[in-house]
Amino acid sequence: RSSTANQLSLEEFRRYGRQMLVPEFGGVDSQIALKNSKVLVVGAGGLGCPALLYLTASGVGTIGIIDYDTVDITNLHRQVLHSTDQVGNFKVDSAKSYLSSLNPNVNLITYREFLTNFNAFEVIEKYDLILDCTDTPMLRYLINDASVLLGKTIVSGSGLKTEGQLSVLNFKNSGPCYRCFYPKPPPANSVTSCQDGGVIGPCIGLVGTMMAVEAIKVLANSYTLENFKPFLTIYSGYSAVSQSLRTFKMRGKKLNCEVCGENPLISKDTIQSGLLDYNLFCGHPDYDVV
Amino acid sequence: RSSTANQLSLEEFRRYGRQMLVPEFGGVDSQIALKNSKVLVVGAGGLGCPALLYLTASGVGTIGIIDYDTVDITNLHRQVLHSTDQVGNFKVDSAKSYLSSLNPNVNLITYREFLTNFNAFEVIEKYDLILDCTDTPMLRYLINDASVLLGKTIVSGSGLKTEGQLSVLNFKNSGPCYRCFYPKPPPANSVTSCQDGGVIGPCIGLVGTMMAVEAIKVLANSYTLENFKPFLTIYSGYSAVSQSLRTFKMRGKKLNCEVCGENPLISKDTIQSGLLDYNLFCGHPDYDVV
Amino acid sequence: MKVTVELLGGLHQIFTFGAKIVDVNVLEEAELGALVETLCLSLSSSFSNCSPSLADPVYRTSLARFVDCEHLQLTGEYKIIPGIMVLINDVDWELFDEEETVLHPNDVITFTSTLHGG
Amino acid sequence: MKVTVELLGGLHQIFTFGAKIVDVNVLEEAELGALVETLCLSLSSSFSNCSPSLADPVYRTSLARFVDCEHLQLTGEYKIIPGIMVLINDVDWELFDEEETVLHPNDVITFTSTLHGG
Ligand SMILES: [Zn+2]
Ligand SMILES: [Zn+2]
Repeated sequence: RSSTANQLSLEEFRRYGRQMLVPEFGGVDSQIALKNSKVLVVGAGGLGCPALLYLTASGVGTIGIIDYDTVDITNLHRQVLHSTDQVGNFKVDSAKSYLSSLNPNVNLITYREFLTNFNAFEVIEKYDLILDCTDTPMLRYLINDASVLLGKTIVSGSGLKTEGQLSVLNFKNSGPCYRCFYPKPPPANSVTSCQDGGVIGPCIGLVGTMMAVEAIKVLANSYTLENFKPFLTIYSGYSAVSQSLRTFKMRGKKLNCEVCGENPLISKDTIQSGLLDYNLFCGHPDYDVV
Repeated sequence: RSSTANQLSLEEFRRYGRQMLVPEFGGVDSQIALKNSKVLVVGAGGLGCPALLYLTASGVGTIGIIDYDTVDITNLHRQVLHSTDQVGNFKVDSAKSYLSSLNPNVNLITYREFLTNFNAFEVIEKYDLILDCTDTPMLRYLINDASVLLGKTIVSGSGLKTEGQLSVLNFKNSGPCYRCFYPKPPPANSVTSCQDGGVIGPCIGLVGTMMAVEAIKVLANSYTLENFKPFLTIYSGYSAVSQSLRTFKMRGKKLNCEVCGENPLISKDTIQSGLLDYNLFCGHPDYDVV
Repeated sequence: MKVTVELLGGLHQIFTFGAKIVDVNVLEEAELGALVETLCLSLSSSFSNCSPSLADPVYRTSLARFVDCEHLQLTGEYKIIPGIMVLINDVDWELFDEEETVLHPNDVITFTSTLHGG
Repeated sequence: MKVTVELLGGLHQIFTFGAKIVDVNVLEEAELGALVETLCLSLSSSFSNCSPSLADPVYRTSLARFVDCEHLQLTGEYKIIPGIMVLINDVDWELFDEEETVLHPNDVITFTSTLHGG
C-alpha cells in the first residue's frame, strides 16, 4: 500500500506491467481503476477459487469474500485455493491465507457468514461489483435482488458436470437481471448440486476463470452502456471435438420484472423484513442455507 | 500412498468422488487410470500454473515439472501458483511447495533444468502425456520431436494478450504432430512473447485450465483412436460479446512430415548429437533458451 | 421440414434419443409449441409403445424436467418449465414470440436448463 | 461475390480496416490466393495513395507479418508465411487445395497467426 489511489508504485508497475501492455485492457488508467475497485465474491468454492486467484493477482484493490462453509476433503479436487491442511478450516480463512501472500497489495475482507436477507444489503453496498459464485437458486435470487436495489453489476457463473454458464447481470443498472432471465424459480426437484451431480474440476474452474475475465472487463470499463449486449454464454467441456463456448443474444431488462422493472414488488423492506422468504420461493422450505 | 495402484483408498474415494460421479469421466476405472498416469508439464508459467493446480487436484499419480526459470515479480499477475514470497526461487520449487500440500497423494518430480536436445529424451520417456506450456517455437519443436519419437501424446497450449490456442498433438502416435501443423517455423520477427506483447492473467489461465481438461480426457480414455479428430481451438477473451472458443477441423498426419511421416529426417540421433539446432532452425541463433 | 434441436445443461438425458443434437421433422410453418409437443411425445415412446399416463411416476418425473405436468394435465398444453432457456438460432425466444414463434427450415432450437452448481 | 474474412491472433492489426471481421468482394470463382492478394493491396493503401515499394521498411515489416516478402519480390506471388493457419468455413485449407481453393459466396475465411506465449 505504498502508493496513493490515483497512481501506481514502482512495484505495481512491475507487477502489473504485462497486463497493462495489452491494448484491450486499457493501460495505466485501467490498472488504477482496478486498484480503486471493490469486488465481492460470494462463495469460495469451485467458481470462487479461480476467480479469487486471478482477481487478486490482477490487482483489484479490495476483495471481499463471504462464505460460511469449511473446507471438506470432497471439495479438494476442484477448489484449488484450499490445500489439504486447510480441511476443517473456514474457506474464507483458507482463501485469505493464500491470497494475501499471492498479492499483499490487495485489501482482503472476509465474512465468515451466510449471506442472508438480513446482512445482504450491509455487505453488498460496500462493493462495486458482485461475483455470484454460489450454488443454489435461493442465493442467486437474493444476491440479484439486493444487488439490483443497490445498483451493483453482477458477474454470474454456474456449472455442473462438464458444463457451465456465464452472464453479466444488471449491467450498470441498465442490463437485464437474474429475475429478467428467470422470473420464476425452477421446480425444486429439477435443481442438481455439484454434490449430487458431480463436476470436473477444471470445467468449473474454467467458468470461474471466465468470471475473472468478465470482472476485469467491467472494472476496466471495456464494457460500456453503448457496447454492452445482454448475453448468456454456455461452456461445454466435453463437446464432440475439444471444448466449446456458445454465446446467446438475450432479452433486455423486462418492464414487468419484479425487482428491476417499472413497478417493482421487491424492495429492501420486503427482503430485510423477511417477508420475501427465498427458501419458500425456491420451494426448499427445509433447505440449508448455502 | 495408502493404496495400491489398482484400487483407491477410502480417502481417495472421498477426495475424487465428485468427479467420478460425472458420466463423461468414466467412474472408478478412470480415476485409477489417472492414478497410474505420469504427466510431464514443461513450463510452470501462465499456462503451467492452472494446468498443474487442476491436474494435481484431480489425482494424476505422477506429475513431472521442468522449468529453469525463477519467479519474477512480473510473473505474478498471471502465474497464480507462485506467491510473492517465492520471488527469486525456482518456479519448480515454488510449484512443488504448494502442490504437495494441495494433494499429498501425488508424486511430484521436479527438474530444475532447461529442456534441451541432450536431456529431452531422458526426461520425456518417463511420462505418458506431455503438456507443452512453454513460450518459444524452439521449445515447441523440441518437445514435439522428442515426444513423437518416444510415442507420447502432447497437449499443446499457447496464448498472448487476450487470445489463446489449444490442440492435442501426436494423439496415440496417430494424430498430426506440431510439425504436421507447422512444417516450417514462423519468421523469427513475427514471434511475440508474453513479455513483449503482454497478456491478461485469466485469459492465459483459461487456456491452461482447458489443457487440464484435455489431459484428463486423454488419460481417462475419453478420446479414443476411433473418436479423436484433429483440431485447433482458438480462444478469444475479448470477443464482440462475452468470450469465445472456435474449434477448427484440422489436417491429419502428413505423410511427408519430417518427424512423424513415412521417411522421417529427424531421429533421436540427429537431436541428441546436436545436428538439429533448434535455435538456428527457428532463426534465433543468439536466443536464450527458455 | 427439418429443424435441429440442441439439448444442453443435461436435458438430453431425459429423451429417448439421448443425443445432444438431433434433427426433428415438423410441419411447414409449425410454431415452437408444436416442436415441444413433438419432443415430449418422443420422450413418451421411451416408456412404452402406447402413450404412458401422467400417473406413471417414472414417466412424470422425467417429463417434469422439461414441461409443466400439472398444466399439461389441466389444459393439454406442453409448457416449458421455468429455468429452461429456449433459443432460436442463438437468440432468446423472448425476442421472438416464445411458444408462438413460427419455425423456418433448418432453424436451430436450443433448450438449456439453468445450472446452479458452483 | 462477398466472402467474410476473419483475422485472429493479432493479424487484424496489420490491415487498414483494423477489424477482426470484414466482408471482402472477390470475383466469382476466385481462388483463395486472389483473396490474399486483395487483402495485401488493402494493406498497402494504408501507407499511401499509390502502391508503396517493398523497399519501404515500415510497409515491408507490416506485410512480412502476413506474406513472404522475398518470394513476392522474386515472383510477384503473395504467399502466406509459415505460422499462419488458414481455414475455410472452419476447416483447415490443407483439406482443400490451399491457395488454389475456389471460393464460394459467403464463405468464411479465417487467418490466424500461431501464438507462442505461455
Ligand atoms: Zn430484472
Ligand atoms: Zn508430424
